[in-house]
Amino acid sequence: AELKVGSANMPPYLDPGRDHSNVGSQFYYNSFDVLIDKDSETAETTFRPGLATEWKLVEPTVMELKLREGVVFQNGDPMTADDVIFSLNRMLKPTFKPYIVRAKDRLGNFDRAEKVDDHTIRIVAKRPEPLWETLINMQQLMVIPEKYTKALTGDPNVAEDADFEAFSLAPVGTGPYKIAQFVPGEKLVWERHDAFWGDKAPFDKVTVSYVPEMASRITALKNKEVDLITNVPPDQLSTIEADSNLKVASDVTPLFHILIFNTQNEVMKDPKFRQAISYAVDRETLNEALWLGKAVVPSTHTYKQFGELYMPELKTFEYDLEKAKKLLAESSYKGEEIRMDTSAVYYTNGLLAMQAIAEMWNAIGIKTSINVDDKWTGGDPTMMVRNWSNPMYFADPFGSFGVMWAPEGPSEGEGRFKTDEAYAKTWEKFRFSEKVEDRKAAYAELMDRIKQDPPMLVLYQPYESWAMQKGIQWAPKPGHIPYVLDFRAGSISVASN
Amino acid sequence: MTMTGNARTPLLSVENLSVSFGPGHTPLAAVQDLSFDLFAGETLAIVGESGSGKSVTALSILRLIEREGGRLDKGRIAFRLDDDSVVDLAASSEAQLQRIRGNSISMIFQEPMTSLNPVLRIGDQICETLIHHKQLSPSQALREARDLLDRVRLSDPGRRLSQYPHELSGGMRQRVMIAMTLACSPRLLIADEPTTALDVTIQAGILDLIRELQQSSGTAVVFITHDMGVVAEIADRVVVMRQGRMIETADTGMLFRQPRADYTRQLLNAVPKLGSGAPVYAAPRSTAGEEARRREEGRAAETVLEVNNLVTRFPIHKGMLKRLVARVHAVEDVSFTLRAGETLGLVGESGSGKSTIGRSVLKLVEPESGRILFAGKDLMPLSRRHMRPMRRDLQMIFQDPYASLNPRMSVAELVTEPLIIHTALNARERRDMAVELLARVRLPAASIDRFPHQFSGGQRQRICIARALSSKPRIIVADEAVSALDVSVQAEVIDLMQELQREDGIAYLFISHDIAVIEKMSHRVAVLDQGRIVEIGATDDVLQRPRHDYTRQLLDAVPVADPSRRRERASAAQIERKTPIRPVDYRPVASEYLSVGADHLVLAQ
Amino acid sequence: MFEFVISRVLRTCLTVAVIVTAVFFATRLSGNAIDFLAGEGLGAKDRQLLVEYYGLDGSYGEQFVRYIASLMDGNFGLSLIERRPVAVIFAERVWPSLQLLIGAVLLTLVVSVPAGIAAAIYRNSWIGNAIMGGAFFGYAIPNFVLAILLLLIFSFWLGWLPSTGNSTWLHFVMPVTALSTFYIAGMTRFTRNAMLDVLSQEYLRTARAKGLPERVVIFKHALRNANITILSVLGLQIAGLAAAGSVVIETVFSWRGIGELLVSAAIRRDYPVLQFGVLAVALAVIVINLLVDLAYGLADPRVRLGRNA
Amino acid sequence: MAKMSDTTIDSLPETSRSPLFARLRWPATVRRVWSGLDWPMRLVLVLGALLVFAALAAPLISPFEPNAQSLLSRLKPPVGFAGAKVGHIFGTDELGRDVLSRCLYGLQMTLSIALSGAIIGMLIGGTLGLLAGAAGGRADALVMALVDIQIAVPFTLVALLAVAVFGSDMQVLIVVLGIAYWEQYARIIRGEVLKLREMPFIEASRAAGASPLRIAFRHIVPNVVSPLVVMFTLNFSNIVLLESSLSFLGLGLRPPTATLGSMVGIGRDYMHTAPWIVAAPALLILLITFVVQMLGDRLRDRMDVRLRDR
Ligand SMILES: Nc1ncnc2c1ncn2[C@@H]1O[C@H](COP(=O)(O)OP(=O)(O)OP(=O)(O)O)[C@@H](O)[C@H]1O
Ligand SMILES: Nc1ncnc2c1ncn2[C@@H]1O[C@H](COP(=O)(O)OP(=O)(O)OP(=O)(O)O)[C@@H](O)[C@H]1O
Ligand SMILES: [Mg+2]
Ligand SMILES: [Mg+2]
Repeated sequence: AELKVGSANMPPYLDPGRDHSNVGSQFYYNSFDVLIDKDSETAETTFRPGLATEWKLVEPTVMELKLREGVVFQNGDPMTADDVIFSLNRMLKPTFKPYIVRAKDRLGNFDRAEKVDDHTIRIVAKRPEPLWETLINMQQLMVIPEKYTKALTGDPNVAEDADFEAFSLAPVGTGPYKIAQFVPGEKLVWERHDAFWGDKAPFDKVTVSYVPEMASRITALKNKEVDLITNVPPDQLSTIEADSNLKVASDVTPLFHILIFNTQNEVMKDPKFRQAISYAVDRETLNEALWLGKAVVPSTHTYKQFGELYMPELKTFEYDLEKAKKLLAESSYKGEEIRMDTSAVYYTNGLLAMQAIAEMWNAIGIKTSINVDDKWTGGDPTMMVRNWSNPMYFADPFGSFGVMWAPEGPSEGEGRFKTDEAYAKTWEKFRFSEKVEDRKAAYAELMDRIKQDPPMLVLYQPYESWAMQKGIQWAPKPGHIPYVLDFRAGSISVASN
Repeated sequence: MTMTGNARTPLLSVENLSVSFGPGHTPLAAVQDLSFDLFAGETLAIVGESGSGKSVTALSILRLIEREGGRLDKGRIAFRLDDDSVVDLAASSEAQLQRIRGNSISMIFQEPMTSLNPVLRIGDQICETLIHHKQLSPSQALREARDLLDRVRLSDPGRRLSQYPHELSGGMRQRVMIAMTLACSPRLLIADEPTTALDVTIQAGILDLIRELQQSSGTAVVFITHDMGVVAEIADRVVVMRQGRMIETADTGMLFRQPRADYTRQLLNAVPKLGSGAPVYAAPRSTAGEEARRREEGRAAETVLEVNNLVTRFPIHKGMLKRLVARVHAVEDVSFTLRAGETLGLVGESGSGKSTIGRSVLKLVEPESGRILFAGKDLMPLSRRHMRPMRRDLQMIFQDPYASLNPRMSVAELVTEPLIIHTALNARERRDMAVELLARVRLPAASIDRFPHQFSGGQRQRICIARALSSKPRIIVADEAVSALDVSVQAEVIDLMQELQREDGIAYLFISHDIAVIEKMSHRVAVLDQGRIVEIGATDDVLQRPRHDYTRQLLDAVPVADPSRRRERASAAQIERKTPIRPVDYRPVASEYLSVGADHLVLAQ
Repeated sequence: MFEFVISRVLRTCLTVAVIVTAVFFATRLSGNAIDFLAGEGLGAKDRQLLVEYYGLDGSYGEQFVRYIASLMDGNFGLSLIERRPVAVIFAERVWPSLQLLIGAVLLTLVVSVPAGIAAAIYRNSWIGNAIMGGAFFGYAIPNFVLAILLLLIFSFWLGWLPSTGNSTWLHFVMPVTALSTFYIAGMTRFTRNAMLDVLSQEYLRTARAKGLPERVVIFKHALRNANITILSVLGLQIAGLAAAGSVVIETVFSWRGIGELLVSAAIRRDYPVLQFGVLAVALAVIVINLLVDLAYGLADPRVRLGRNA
Repeated sequence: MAKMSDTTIDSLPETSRSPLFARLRWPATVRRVWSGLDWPMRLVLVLGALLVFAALAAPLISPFEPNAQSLLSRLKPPVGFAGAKVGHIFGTDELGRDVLSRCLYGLQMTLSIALSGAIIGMLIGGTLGLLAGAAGGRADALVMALVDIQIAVPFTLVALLAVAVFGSDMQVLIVVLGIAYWEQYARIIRGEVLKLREMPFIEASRAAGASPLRIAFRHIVPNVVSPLVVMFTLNFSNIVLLESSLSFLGLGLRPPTATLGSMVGIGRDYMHTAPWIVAAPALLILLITFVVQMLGDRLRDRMDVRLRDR
């Protein structure tokens, strides 16, 4: 059987290690495996064997993993411990610059991976790690073949930069689908990997083609040119629902649309001003108007998937017009124009929300201008407000808030967010405390700091929809990171009619 | 609609033809109630001034007038076909007409330059008639076309077939047109001013050709012209038209001897006739002060312009590197003088360098060498900027009055422009000046705020003259100043110019290809051939006692408006134009003149 | 002829050199590519690391020298985003674009020339008015509106035509129609005017006076002359199409062509792709113009002779 | 002044031309011009007048603020359809703004952008064309080289880069749209000037002693005005279309400011669900281009003497 997908996005390259975008994350799970897999059926975290069949801590800083036997890469090479070590160390001890800049936020605590024997490896951390499985489950640590990669260009025994570049155009993994054809920005064709170690893929072939225009995507679906399409904005759901041959699968995604504020900008410096503009955003109305009320408006930066660390009781972000006006009056704001940067189409309803928020701010006397530009301005000192997303890279506050807002993390690195020693201390507790309660308390403390001196405002968890032919059984799974198109056995089926 | 006829019946019989243009409620009648007959083998000339309906008549016969937006209001055009059946062309179907056009009736148009399709080969254009009407195969047609070109005495007919119109000269093109019309041996040939655009020598050739062909094939000809000389040369019978109506019709001889209608008489009188004598030169009276100044400067009192050994060449560049590949020797070693109040006529064929002399003298083109002394001052070394103040005294009138008036300027602006350039005037003075100038050329003062397109051709030329007069120049170069005008208007304008000359003592350099006009206007005349003056002297001397072969040839070719003096000509005069284009290394010889009389010089041959 | 070729080549080189230089500096002025391709959440040091890795370091002058040097080696560089040779990326896109272009040009010619001729001949009857009305309409509608409208009608509602891809001729119907409508409209009007111009020429009267049927008069005598002017405009239109015309259509119909590639490269500041693209398009346009000039020479004997003599 | 001959104002004595008098005579002139027009032309003029009026009067006749949102009544259909909201005759858009009001303001914006853009293009192209034609030589070669370049570079890219470098302000957009077609003006005007240069009246004025400046400004410029005007009208509608294409590509004015083009560009996503968002501005674009094209065509026919006489 063949499945045809019309996708709103198509990545320029496919390398699970290098990529941390919401675009690529759609595709890796079908072709690559991690050592420690996760049950994606539920939002709760249940780890299960992946390419490793068992794992244990041999020391607080060393985890030993037993590798599954008989795993074969899609190019026919058997998977060995060397491949795994190569895959892990390419991220843990990176030489390739695009890996270097991405690995340290998440994988900074891991020192190296070592081979113990042909079926056993060890991962060595720098200090005791509370999130072993969670981190090993990450997309960045998916396994790729060593020999194949090194031989792609130049010296077949050395991993040059060019090898990694070449790999990202012809990626090979151990997952149930092999990438038979990949034309960057155009299409991706999967074929079943017959030697896959687990349940065989349900389709002989899956073709994902890039259909950027929304109208065209819906038309292609309705016209039966494709079986499934991604990114159906809420406003279009009625069209799909009106057609008895089609259906929609939707869910809130573990990702926050947020606004980031430049705390270092002259105009934005006063925390009161930033509090004021946060209080002035009526997120419930945005939800009601733009998301049919189906998005989730959180009170703080937290997801159900966090398990014990899910803390909806925190009230970090609230709507209170009176407070907003009061704070604004007290703040240093003197009627300057607030530039609101947004990319044109990247986030569903992104531009609409930006315009609506601008109106809300205008209503309390703030001047705004909307700057539509695909250029990333997060590191630009003139940036004031920008929309962004905080995806859940892994199911822990560290995997979402943590990655972005760590001391010396990306936000601080860009100079729009400044932490002090106290913040760093709390952060340490949150990141490395062994006890969950300690981490929880530290996180609550961090959220309070965010509330007092907001560098951002969480808007909502978007309600994302996929549309498909009636006969297809597919839905986004709560256990995955955002946007994963999981076409593995058990995740999708076609009613034969 | 066919009727039977016999040999007595005319070939073509136009009865009560009326044609009009424009919308139904305000029609403009172009031809009214016109009737005439034409018998086989006869030549009928239709004459009349511009706009009198000659062309409309011609086009009506072929029923092409509807295409131009005209309407046949009434009338019959009976035409006798090969089988002696008679059809009324006015009531024929398009299909029927297509069988007749180009087959039984063909037509030659006025403009040889634009009447041939520029993107089709000559051969193709001739052949298509043959293929269409005679159902010849392409190769047969081509052979036939070759014979036709041979018949019209085109040199190298084989090669011509594969040439395009722009590769041929005007005379050659007109021959091609004639060859085309002859292709199917038509019973009727309509020629609408077939020679008006051509030089006299070429015209003579074409006329000979038509006559000869007519004699050999018995074709009847309708010959449209406004040149009474041509009529006298070629026509058996004449129809005179005016404002769409037939004024008179008669045998050619009768008409010239005893014109009945006043209008015909006027027309005949207005025709400048060669040999009627040149004007007499009288030095202008001049003010005492001027006289004194002249004496002081110690010059021959009356010479305002002296041109010595003037040479003007145009380089021809080719390619990216703009390599010089040849030169046009447009003016070659020309010398002459011009006195105040005198007119020097420059005559010659097209391309002989008349205009270039005029423009060189005014330094509108940069001469290569020579001296141009204006009132004793050499203009040659003056830069463009330094030349500008001199232009106050040196003005020019051009051939096409419409084109030489900026369509977006009012008459007041136009007329006073030269003055404005050289003096400062306020609006009031300017207006007064304009009114005064218009009065001098006899235009109503009311026309001051109008624009050029609101005038007739003759009026426009008056505006041009007024304009030239405005800065009170001492010399006016008149380049074909009357050539575009109808004979009667031409006569008026010439009178006006002469009158102004008498009043102001202006000297004219009068350029024309029409020898009769030159004779009427000039005190002295210079005959040009390929950039050189071949003969120069007092007008009567040169025209009545020509000494140079070329002058004689030229005079010979001029049609004389007197059928009794119709001459037997040596057939097929020279038709190909001589070219002044010479290779880069060409070294012209200096002009040497023989004096053959008082002030009468002839180029040594 | 030889000189003509040399001068054309020199002119082309000059034009291309100016374009390459201008595009190089204009793109750099418009922001550092890093901020478009990998910018989010990078500290200053990491950013610098990537800037170096992508070869975006050094002054613009240095970068330009590097760029020219690699151009001289025939190396057009790697796409910053896809990390593939830009020539390869273009090679993938050329054929689809060309198909669209050829389709549009053919459709334009096939529809607009007869329509223009008819509009000229019947200029005072309802036929002429109807044609010109249609031309006005086609000229006035934004092409993406037309494209989406077609998409809605023929794919979404009627389900007759496929909406994405380019595998069968059916796929061509809508994109080619949407792309050429504007040009058809323009050409129809232009052809009409050119024909009207020619129809008033005296040589047509000559042709009619020869008794040729109207068909021959129009199609042989008139059209051949009108062609000369039509050609000149056609050349400009093809050049325009090649240069930019199709982005919108390519986007709507998910047609992977040059236009879409260029615009997305510009939006994402994929300099090497952009530079190569502009170079390629400029050369294509120049070649098209050259071909049109040659065709012009063929169509008009006056030009032909003037040039070679 | 001259005698009274016909009824035109020009021929009346100066003294009788009081303002009141002029006002009284005005309608007569208008009526005379009007009666000389055929019905399609009248229709076009009426439509054009309506468009201009609607644009100018937008602040007066708009029922709502163009940017006033009403998030909870988004995408309401026009009056007469189920679910319509009172007052919103053309319905509401994706942020609950009144489509009619946005159309009116968008019309104003579009017309002013197109007008300014067309003027800029005309000034640049006209000047360069004039220069190239009149001066010839190097200047001509330079301008023609620029034309070559302009033709060879995809314009969307120029627009993109300009917007990227200078931001998507109205001024930037106007300039970008202005330079989009300068090369057409330049080519046409250059051709006209080359033709004019050969006209005898130019030589006549040189013979009269006119300086090059006088020839350029008194003789050449007035004569290229009519082709310029024709070009201008034809370009105007092209600019309207180009602006909408740029909006489609996300290069239009920054929101919330509406142009007709940006309304269509953004509204396209709602063609399935809320077609009125696109329909109203798209129809207006159609109308503008239609009116302007008709005017341009007529003007051209008028100015081509040969066509006029047939
Ligand atoms: N196509 C036309 N439309 C309107 N009026 C026309 C047209 N052709 C000719 N006329 C008018 O018909 C009248 C006769 O014109 P016609 O061309 O027959 O004059 P003509 O005697 O041939 O003059 P010429 O010697 O200048 O050729 C003129 O008043 C002219 O303006
Ligand atoms: N600007 C120019 N460049 C090149 N050749 C020229 C130029 N002007 C005139 N000539 C050539 O110089 C020669 C003389 O031309 P000129 O115009 O003086 O002749 P003309 O006697 O006035 O002819 P016509 O009776 O046709 O006006 C011709 O061969 C013409 O082609
Ligand atoms: Mg005539
Ligand atoms: Mg001359």
